[in-house]
Amino acid sequence: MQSRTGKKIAGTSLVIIILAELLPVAGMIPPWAGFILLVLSVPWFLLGLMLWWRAPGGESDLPFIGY
Amino acid sequence: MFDLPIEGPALFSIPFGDIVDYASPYTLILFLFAALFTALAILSRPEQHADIIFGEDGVYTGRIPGPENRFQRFMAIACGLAAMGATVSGDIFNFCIFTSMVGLTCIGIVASSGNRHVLNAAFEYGIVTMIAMIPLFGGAAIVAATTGTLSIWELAGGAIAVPFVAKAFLVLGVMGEGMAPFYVAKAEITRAQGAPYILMIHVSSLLIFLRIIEIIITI
Amino acid sequence: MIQYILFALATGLLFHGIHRKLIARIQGRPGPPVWQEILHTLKFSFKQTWIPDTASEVHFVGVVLISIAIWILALGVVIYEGSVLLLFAIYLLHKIVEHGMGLSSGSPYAKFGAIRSVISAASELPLFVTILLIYYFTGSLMLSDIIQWQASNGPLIIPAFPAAVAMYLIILSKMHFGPFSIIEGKEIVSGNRTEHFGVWRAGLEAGFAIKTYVLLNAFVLIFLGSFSLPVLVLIMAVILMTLSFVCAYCPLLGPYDTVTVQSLVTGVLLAYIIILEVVL
Amino acid sequence: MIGEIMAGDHYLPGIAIICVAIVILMTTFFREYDDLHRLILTGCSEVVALCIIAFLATDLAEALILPGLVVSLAELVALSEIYINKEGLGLVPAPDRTIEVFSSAPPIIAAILVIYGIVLSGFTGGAVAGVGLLFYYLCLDHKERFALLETVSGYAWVLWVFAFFIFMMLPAYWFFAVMMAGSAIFVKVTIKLALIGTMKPDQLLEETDHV
Repeated sequence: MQSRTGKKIAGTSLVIIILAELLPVAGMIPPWAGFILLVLSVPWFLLGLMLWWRAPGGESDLPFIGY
Repeated sequence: MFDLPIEGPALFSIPFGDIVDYASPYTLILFLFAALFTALAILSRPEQHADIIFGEDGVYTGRIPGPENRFQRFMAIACGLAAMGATVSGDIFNFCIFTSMVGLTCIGIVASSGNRHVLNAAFEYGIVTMIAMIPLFGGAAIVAATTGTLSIWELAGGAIAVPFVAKAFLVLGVMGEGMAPFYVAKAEITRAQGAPYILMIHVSSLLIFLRIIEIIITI
Repeated sequence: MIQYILFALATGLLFHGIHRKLIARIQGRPGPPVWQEILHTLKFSFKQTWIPDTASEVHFVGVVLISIAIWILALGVVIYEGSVLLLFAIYLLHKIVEHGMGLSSGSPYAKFGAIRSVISAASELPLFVTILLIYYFTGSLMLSDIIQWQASNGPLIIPAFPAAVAMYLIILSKMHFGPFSIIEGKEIVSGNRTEHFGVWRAGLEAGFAIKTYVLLNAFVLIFLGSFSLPVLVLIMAVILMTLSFVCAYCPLLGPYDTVTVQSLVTGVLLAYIIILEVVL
Repeated sequence: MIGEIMAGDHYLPGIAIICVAIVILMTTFFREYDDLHRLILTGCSEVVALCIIAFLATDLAEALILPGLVVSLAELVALSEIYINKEGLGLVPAPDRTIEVFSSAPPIIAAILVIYGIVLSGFTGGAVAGVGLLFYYLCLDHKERFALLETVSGYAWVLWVFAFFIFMMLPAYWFFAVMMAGSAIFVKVTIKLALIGTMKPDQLLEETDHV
C-alpha cells in the first residue's frame, strides 16, 4: 500500500470530519447524523494518517510461524 | 404502536396485513452489520492457511480450490441474506424460518471442507440445530396458539400476554442454533478454511441472538 | 463531537497504561510509565507495515476499521443516552471483530485465538441476564430513562447488585491480562493479534482504548448514575483499579473454565430473576 | 401458565402428549451413539416440531408447516450429505426395481390419475396427478428431459408467488389470482412428485462421481 494512498484517505476523511462538525452547528443536519458521519470517517482518518506517516519499505511476507 | 423505551422508536414500517415489518435504530444497525459482513464475504478473497507439518522444516500454505471456494462464498452470502431477513422480520415465525436457514447455511459453508474434524463438528452442530427446531418452532406455535397472532408489532408492549414458556422456548431454540452453551461443536468448525465465509457463521448466530433478545423483551 | 472521541481515545489509552502499571506494582515489578500505551500506539503507527502474503486483504484491513467504528458508535450511544440494548449489541459485535482478526491472516496462532474467541462467547450469557434485570427494575432500556430512574430511586447498583456483578464480569472478560482473556494467552503467541502489527495494531489499540472507556462509562451510567466529567473519570479510574487488582491476582483460566464460570454466573442470575418474579 | 387458548379445546392435552414425545426423543438421543441412527432421530425431531405447529389446527398452521417442512428437509439432506462425506461413502446401492406389478399394470392408470388430478386441481390435485406421473415413470424405462421439467416447475412457482402479490396489491382481481395460483401450484406439485420417481441410479452415480 502506497503512502500516497494513505495521504488521500486521510485528507478525504478529514474533510468529512470537518463537515460532520460544521453542518450540525449550521443546522443543516441533525446532530446524530453528524455523529454517524464521524463514525464512518474517523476510522479511515486514523488509519489513513498512520499509513501516510509510517516508515517506508518492507515486502509482504509469510505470517509468523514459530520461534 | 411502537414507541417502547427499549430500542427507540420505529423509523419506518411496511404493513402486510397484521404483519408489520419495521426498522428501529437497533434492528437497522443489526441489518447494516449483516449487510456489511456479507459485502466483506463477497469482496475479499479467502486467506491461505499456513501450516507446519510436524517433524519437518517447511511451511505449507494451501489455497481453496475454485469450485469449493465458489460454493462456500455462495453459502456465506445466503447466510448473510438469511441473517438480514432475521434482523428485520416483523413476524415471529418468519424469524424462526430465517433462523433455521442460518443454521442450514452454516453447515453448508463448511460442508465442502475436506477436514475430518470439521466435518465431524459440523455433523454434531447440525444435529443440535435440528433438535433446536423443536423449541424454536414450538415457541412460535405457542405464541400463535395463545395470542392468535405472530406479529411482533401487535404483541409489542405487553398489550397481549405472551406465555413465559413460549419466550423461553424461543430463546432456547436460538441458543441451539449456535449460541452458548451449545456451541462447543461450533468452535471446532471454525477450523475450516476461508476466513470471510467462516466469519459469517459467527456473525449470523450473534445477530439472531441479539434479535431474539429484542423480540422477547418487546413482546 | 470529535473532541469526545479524541478524549475517549486518550483516556482509554491512559487507562490501559494505568492498568499495566498497577498490575506490575501488585506483582512487585516496576512496570512501564502510565502513558506507555499512548507512546505504544504512536510507535506502532510509525513502523513498517504490510499485509501478510497469506492474508485475505480486504478482511484483514476491514476488521481494524470496523473495530474503531463500532466503538465510536458505542460512544455515541453513551453520549446521546440511547438504548442499552444497542450498547450491548455493539459489545457482541466486538466479538466478531476479534474472531475476524484471527481468521483473516492465515496464521495458525491467530486462528487458535479466533477459535478461543468463539469458545469465550459464553460471556454473552451474563450480558443477556443483565439486560433482563435492568429492564425488570427500570422498565426501560434507554440510558436517559435509567439515569432518571436513578435520580429519583437512588443508584441501581443497590437493588440490582447481581446485574452489576455480571456486568463487572463482562468488562473484566474484555480487559487485557485478565483471567478470561484466553484469546491472547501467551501460549498462542499473541492470539488473534499475532499478525496485526504496525499501523494495523495501532488502529486496533485505538479501538480497544475507546472500548475500555465506553464500557467503564456505561457501567457508571447504568449502575451509579450521571456525574460531571471529572467525577465520572475519577469513578471510572477507581473501577479500573479494582479490575486491575483482579487481573493481577487471578491466573489465566483454561478456555473451558471460562465457559463454566460465566455459565455459572448466568445460572445464579437467572435463579435471582426467577426468585424476584415468584417471591416479590 | 397458558392463558386464553385461541386454538381448539384439545390443545393442552395435545401439547402434553408432545411433551412426552420430546422426553422420549431426548432419552433416545442420550442413549444413541451411532451417527446414522442419530441422523434418523433428528428426522423424528422435525416431525415433533411440526406437530406442535399442527396443533394450532387453523389455516395458519398449514401455511406455517410448509416452510418449516422445507427448511427441515433441506437441513436433513445437508446433514446426510455431510455424513456421506465424513464417512467417505461413495457407493450407491444397486438398482432393484424388479417389482412385478410395474411391468404388468396398464399405463392407463397413470392417465386416469392425471386427469382426475386436473379435475381436483390445486394442491391435492397436484399430488394425485404427481402420483400418476410417478407411476408412469416407474413403469417405463423412460428418458425424461429433466431440465425442461425443472424449468416449468420453477416458472410455476414464480406464478404462484406472483398470484399472492396480486392478492395483496390488487384485491379486486382475486378470481384471476386464485385461478393463477391454483394452476401454478398444480403444475408445480405434479412435477415435484414426478421427479421423485425419476432419479435413476445411473444419474445418482454420475452425480456422486463429481463429488
